[in-house]
Amino acid sequence: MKRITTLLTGAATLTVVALGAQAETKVAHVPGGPHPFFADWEPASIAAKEDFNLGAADYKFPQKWELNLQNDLLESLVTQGYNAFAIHPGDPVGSVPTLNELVGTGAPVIAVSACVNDPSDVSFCLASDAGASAYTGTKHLIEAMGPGTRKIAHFTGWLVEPNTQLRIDGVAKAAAEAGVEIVQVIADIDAPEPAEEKIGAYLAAHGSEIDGVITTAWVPAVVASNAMRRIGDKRIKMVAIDHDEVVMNAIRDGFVVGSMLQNPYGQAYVAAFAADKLLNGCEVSADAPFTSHPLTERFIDSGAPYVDASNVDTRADVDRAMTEELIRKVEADFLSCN
Amino acid sequence: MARLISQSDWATPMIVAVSLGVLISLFNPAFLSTFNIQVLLEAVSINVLIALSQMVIIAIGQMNLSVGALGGLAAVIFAGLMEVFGLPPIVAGALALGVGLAGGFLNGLLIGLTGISAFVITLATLSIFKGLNLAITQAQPFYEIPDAVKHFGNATLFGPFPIIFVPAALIVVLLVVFFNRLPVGRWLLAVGGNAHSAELSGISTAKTVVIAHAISGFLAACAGVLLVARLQLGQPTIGDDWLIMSFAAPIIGGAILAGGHVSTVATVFGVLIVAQITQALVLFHIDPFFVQVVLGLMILAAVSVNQWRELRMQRAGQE
Amino acid sequence: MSLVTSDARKPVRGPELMRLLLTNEFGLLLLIVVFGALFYSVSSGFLSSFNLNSMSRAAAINVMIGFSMMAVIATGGLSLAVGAIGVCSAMVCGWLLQEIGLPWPYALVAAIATGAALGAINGMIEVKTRLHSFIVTLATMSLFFGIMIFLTQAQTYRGIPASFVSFGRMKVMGLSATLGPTLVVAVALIVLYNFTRVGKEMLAAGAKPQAAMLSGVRVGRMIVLAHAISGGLAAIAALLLVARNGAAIPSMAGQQGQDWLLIAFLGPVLGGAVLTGGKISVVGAFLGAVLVTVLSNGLLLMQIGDFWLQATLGATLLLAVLLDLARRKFLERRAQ
Amino acid sequence: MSKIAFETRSVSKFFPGVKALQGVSMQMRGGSIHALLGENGAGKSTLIKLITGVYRPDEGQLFAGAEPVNFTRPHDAIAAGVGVVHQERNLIPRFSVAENMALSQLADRTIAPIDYAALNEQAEPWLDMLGLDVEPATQVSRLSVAQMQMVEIAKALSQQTRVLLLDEPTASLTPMESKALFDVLHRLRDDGVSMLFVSHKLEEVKEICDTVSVLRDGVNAGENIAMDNLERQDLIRLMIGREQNDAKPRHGRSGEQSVALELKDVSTSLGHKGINLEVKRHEIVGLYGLVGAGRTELAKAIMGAAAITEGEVLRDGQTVEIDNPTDALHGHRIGYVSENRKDEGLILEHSVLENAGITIWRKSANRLGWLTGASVKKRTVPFLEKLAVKTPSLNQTVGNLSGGNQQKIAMAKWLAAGVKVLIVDEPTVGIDVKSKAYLHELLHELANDGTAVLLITSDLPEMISLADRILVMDEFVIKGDVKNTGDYKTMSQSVMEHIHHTEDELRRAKAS
Repeated sequence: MKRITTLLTGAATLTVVALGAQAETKVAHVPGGPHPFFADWEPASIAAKEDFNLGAADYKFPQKWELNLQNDLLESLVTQGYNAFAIHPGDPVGSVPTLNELVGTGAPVIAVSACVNDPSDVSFCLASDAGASAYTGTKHLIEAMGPGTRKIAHFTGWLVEPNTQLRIDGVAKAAAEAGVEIVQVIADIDAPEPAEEKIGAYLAAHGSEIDGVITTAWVPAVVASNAMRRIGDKRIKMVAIDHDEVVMNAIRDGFVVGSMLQNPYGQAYVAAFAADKLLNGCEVSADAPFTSHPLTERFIDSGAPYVDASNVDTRADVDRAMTEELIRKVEADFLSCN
Repeated sequence: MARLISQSDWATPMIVAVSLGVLISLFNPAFLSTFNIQVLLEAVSINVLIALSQMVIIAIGQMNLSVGALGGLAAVIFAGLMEVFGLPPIVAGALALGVGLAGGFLNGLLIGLTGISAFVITLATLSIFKGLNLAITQAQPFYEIPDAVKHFGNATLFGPFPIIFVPAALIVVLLVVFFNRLPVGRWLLAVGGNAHSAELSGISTAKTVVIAHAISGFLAACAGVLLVARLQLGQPTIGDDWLIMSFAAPIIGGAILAGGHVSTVATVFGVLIVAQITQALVLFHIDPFFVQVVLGLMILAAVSVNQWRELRMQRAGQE
Repeated sequence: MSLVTSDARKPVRGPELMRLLLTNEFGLLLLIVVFGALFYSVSSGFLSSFNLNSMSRAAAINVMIGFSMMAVIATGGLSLAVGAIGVCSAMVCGWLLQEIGLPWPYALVAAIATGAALGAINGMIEVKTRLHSFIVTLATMSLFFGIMIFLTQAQTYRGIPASFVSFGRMKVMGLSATLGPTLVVAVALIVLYNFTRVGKEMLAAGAKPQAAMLSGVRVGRMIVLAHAISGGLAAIAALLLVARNGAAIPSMAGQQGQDWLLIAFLGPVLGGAVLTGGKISVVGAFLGAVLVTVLSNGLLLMQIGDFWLQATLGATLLLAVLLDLARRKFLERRAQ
Repeated sequence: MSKIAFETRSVSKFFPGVKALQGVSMQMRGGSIHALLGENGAGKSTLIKLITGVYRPDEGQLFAGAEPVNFTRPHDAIAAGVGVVHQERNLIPRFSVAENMALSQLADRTIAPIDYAALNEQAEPWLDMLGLDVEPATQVSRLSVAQMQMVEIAKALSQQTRVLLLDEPTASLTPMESKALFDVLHRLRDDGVSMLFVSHKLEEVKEICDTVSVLRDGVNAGENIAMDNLERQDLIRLMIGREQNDAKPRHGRSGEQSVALELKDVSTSLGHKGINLEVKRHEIVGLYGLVGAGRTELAKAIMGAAAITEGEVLRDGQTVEIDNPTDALHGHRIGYVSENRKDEGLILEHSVLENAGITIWRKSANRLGWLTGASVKKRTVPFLEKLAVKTPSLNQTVGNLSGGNQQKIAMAKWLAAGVKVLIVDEPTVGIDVKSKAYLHELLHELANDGTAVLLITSDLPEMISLADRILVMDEFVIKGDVKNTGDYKTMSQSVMEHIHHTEDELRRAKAS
């Protein structure tokens, strides 16, 4: 831990020396690929440019969800003159060398909405804890199902994505604690066609045997919400993830109990703020109160607010309050500026 | 009758598909539940269009890599026109199908006029179509799908028959007629079987190629539009995963990649085989980490049975 | 008259030069230069040492992936499983390094052998069942990738020696050191297909299996061998990616390794390989992959609206192919 | 004399660097059969392509009757009543006989549904007329080569053809089938159809044609000459510009030689039963039979491409098991020149050197498998030169060469490999007179030098002029063994007796 902090401080210092305090900040927000989850990143980057008086804050995304494409894009952005990065890493390990390379050019890099594995040169990771969020979501589901012997199914994303494993573990942990049986995990369905086919087939054959559904990836949440609406009897309880309109509407209409949010807008906005600070003389505090995370020891939990029918319509307020709280916390506790 | 079955090119895929169904339902009677059949038919309805869209191109001995990109483009155009311009579904749908037709037409024109391999051309247009999709959607789904369209994509006609089964079945019937009865359909097979002699008989290869690609584009667009109705949203990722599926079903159905021989009915059974395998994996609680392995083995098994029978028939024919 | 040797040796400069200018390889080179100049004039960063390094590294991997597909195309088949085989081999390498603690040279050899073995399995299934390689590799793609995911539980191996990782970042004369293995493989393939019996027999088997068989070529063996070579090359490509990423990651080639497919076909096909087999060009495949890399890198730099990038890439690709066609038509007409 | 049905007046056609035709004139008259002769490369195919609208002439004019015509595409020619039976197969294998025949009708329509019953009905009379006993609904891929040829003729005739071009129509037909074809052609002539007949078999040309035009190097070497006044030698002189003698029948010296290849009671997985056969060194053994008699299949079984299920194969007196052609070539020095040049004999898209060298790569490579062009050339060029292969360079794609040159290359690769037993399957199909004579001489020479040759051919004159003994095969069984006396009449009689005999048996068997 100490070694890492030293390294990090060194990198940050280098940055300052190399570029001087006058450098105009050009932040690039780079997601792993095109995905509706990042819809709020673009307005967030525009707002950040205004609010923090940045030289540029642009949302740039790889044309496909492919690690190599993201790496190519990041390298190209350096060539284009960007000097600060807020990145959703395509892979927690595979992205590290490229991110280190970016740091090597003097640019601060913040992992946003997903973390990279230690050791790495990124300043810190700003995200919701995927495992914890899945755990809490499952808790909410268990609560909604009420007492008795209960069985649930878990629909999740690509197995090759490491967060998937964290989520599977999180769900399993919550279920084990409450004595709930997970009868089926269906994975590799974070694309509309396979999700539709497999979720449909599963509910058709085994729908009567389960009491609850937890989804921990965007597309399965959307497809399963539609399926719940279609079944219509609201017997099976479901907790979703993220803020797709379909999911929100299903919550409003009572087909879905609630959803675990990740506040992508706030994450991107705050990351731009921190990156600018880091480029212009600030460092990550030596005694920053990082929380623990399976991947990294420099993790800032952006929270995983839970929405249900009661607060679904005021979701924007929830997000805004959280963003403000987060920015205050980052500035006060995690950055030290001279 | 027995002779008819044993000699027609769709017999083996049919036998495989039916026995697979029987096998699955023996182990899990829920497979034959109304709801499950409905889900199966929904999956088949759309996948059939994807597979046929590729099959039309296989018929002329080419490949169309842009099937998914074009279908996806049509899908988001359909959804986008309804959400952004508030067009009625019929108009939006017609325009989306028109885009598919035009995109396919463009493919065909480029291939027919330049003589560059279809593989290269459709690879390039794949990028163009997908790029247009991203440019239109900015990677965000369109959500405002009218209820009528949602209903169309999710309701059943009677029993387990979903409404979207109707257009799929209609297209299958049309294609069967097209390839077996219409001169223009025979052009495709003639060009695929022996382009030189087709040309000598006065069939224009370039024209045939354009027609085939236009049809392919149209079918891909149909699949895209139906998928929007079924998913109830215009996902920009629609079509990304179609390619492999689009080839697998026609080939399981016995289509020859070199061209000149395709069977619409066999392709339908090919789709059914793949859909049943996918369903079985879910039904039997296969460990998610093991799903891929089983899928690979089952595809191999399904085609091996087909191959084995074909070889036997060949041998029998020789004696 | 028996022409045989006399005409061939006549020093006819004009037609010789013309033939060279008409080659596909020359066309690709020309396109690379033209587009390179265009990109440089728009963004001087294009030839900056940072960009040259990242571009050459991407090219090294893309070329290798293309070679892997080309080896199978030579026999008239195709392999959808190149990505899956590559990832499996990389994971074997990662496992041997991290869990077994094998010295890295052994791990590399083992990984390449794994790739070759998996490729050979494809070849053997194809020969034994007489199924089209498309369908065989469609199934084995799922199979190999599935077994890998099952065994590794999708975990990443990051115990990669520092020397190996630093190789991924090393620069030689401004270009990435990863081009080294790619160039070595390219030379080896040129030798294989032009100066060895096995290479020639593979091409003959691909062009006309029946004729090759009756001329004493063991067609089945050649098909298995071609798949094995393809698997080995896929493994090398994956190892280059491991060096770049500093870890063996199951998702490095996307779901079932499908992310590799387009680039795998693009290089050889642009390079003039005939998909029905028997005709390939190593240099062409190399230049084809480089052209694609240059185009995608250059377009990124031109800062075309993000959302239009892919469409522009496709259109540029189309333009490149059409320009090449026009060039050849023009030269042919002049030659008359 | 009857009216002119079709005429080419001083037509020329140029390709980049090549004058394919220059100032060629020819008149075809109604109710007559006009022969078009010339060596391969003389311009016959180009002329046919001009007449059928595939190419357009660069100079000169075509006339249908007295009308000048300009065909821009094949369809125009068909519409003007010009039909053609091309040398290469031009049928769609997966289509039925009737549909293939009606293909050009289908090209005119788009969406009016096809009435297959009507097509079948339409096809029936033409098939009957040719005496072709197949259902119109049969898929073409199920037919024999000869039947496909007849279907092509039926197809051309069915298109209201008044001018019919036949490019090597008998190349793959047996004498009996050819005979049947000639009857049909005579009947058509009596009906007033004008026909152009292209063939390398001069006996046929003499027998059936009324007039002849000869091309040599793209120009007229003879124009509309009446056949009556011409002898075979005259035709050859016109074609090649000098006299040429046919190969004389051999007088084998093989009596006392050792047996190089022997089959004892061999049965194969392809259906051969109890085959006994021996070929001595210095000997040419002919294997005669109709198309489909099982000759090619037997050759492939000997080569190891099909399994031998019973009996034994002896090579130089030793029992051997040949598992595959690699084994046959490298282990036992047996070679096979395929009848199917396009698919089995050569790799058309590869170069001359690659094709000629394929059998000796293994020999030429060093221990590391390294192979240089020079070492392959050293072993192949002498044979290519000996066979007088005409090619602009060794890197030329074989597919661009004439059929004769292709066949020479297919032969050269086995000579280069130095095989001791050579199976030659239909070596001269579709090959011009000069190349044919060359190949005949070569086979003689080979046998004289000690090679054991098994010759498969359907061309009886060729068989009689080459073979020492003739085995007759029918229905995958050897029916007779005839010593070649060299006399065509008696030989053809005794050979045919064996086959007719079996046909009678067959008929009796069916009747009972």
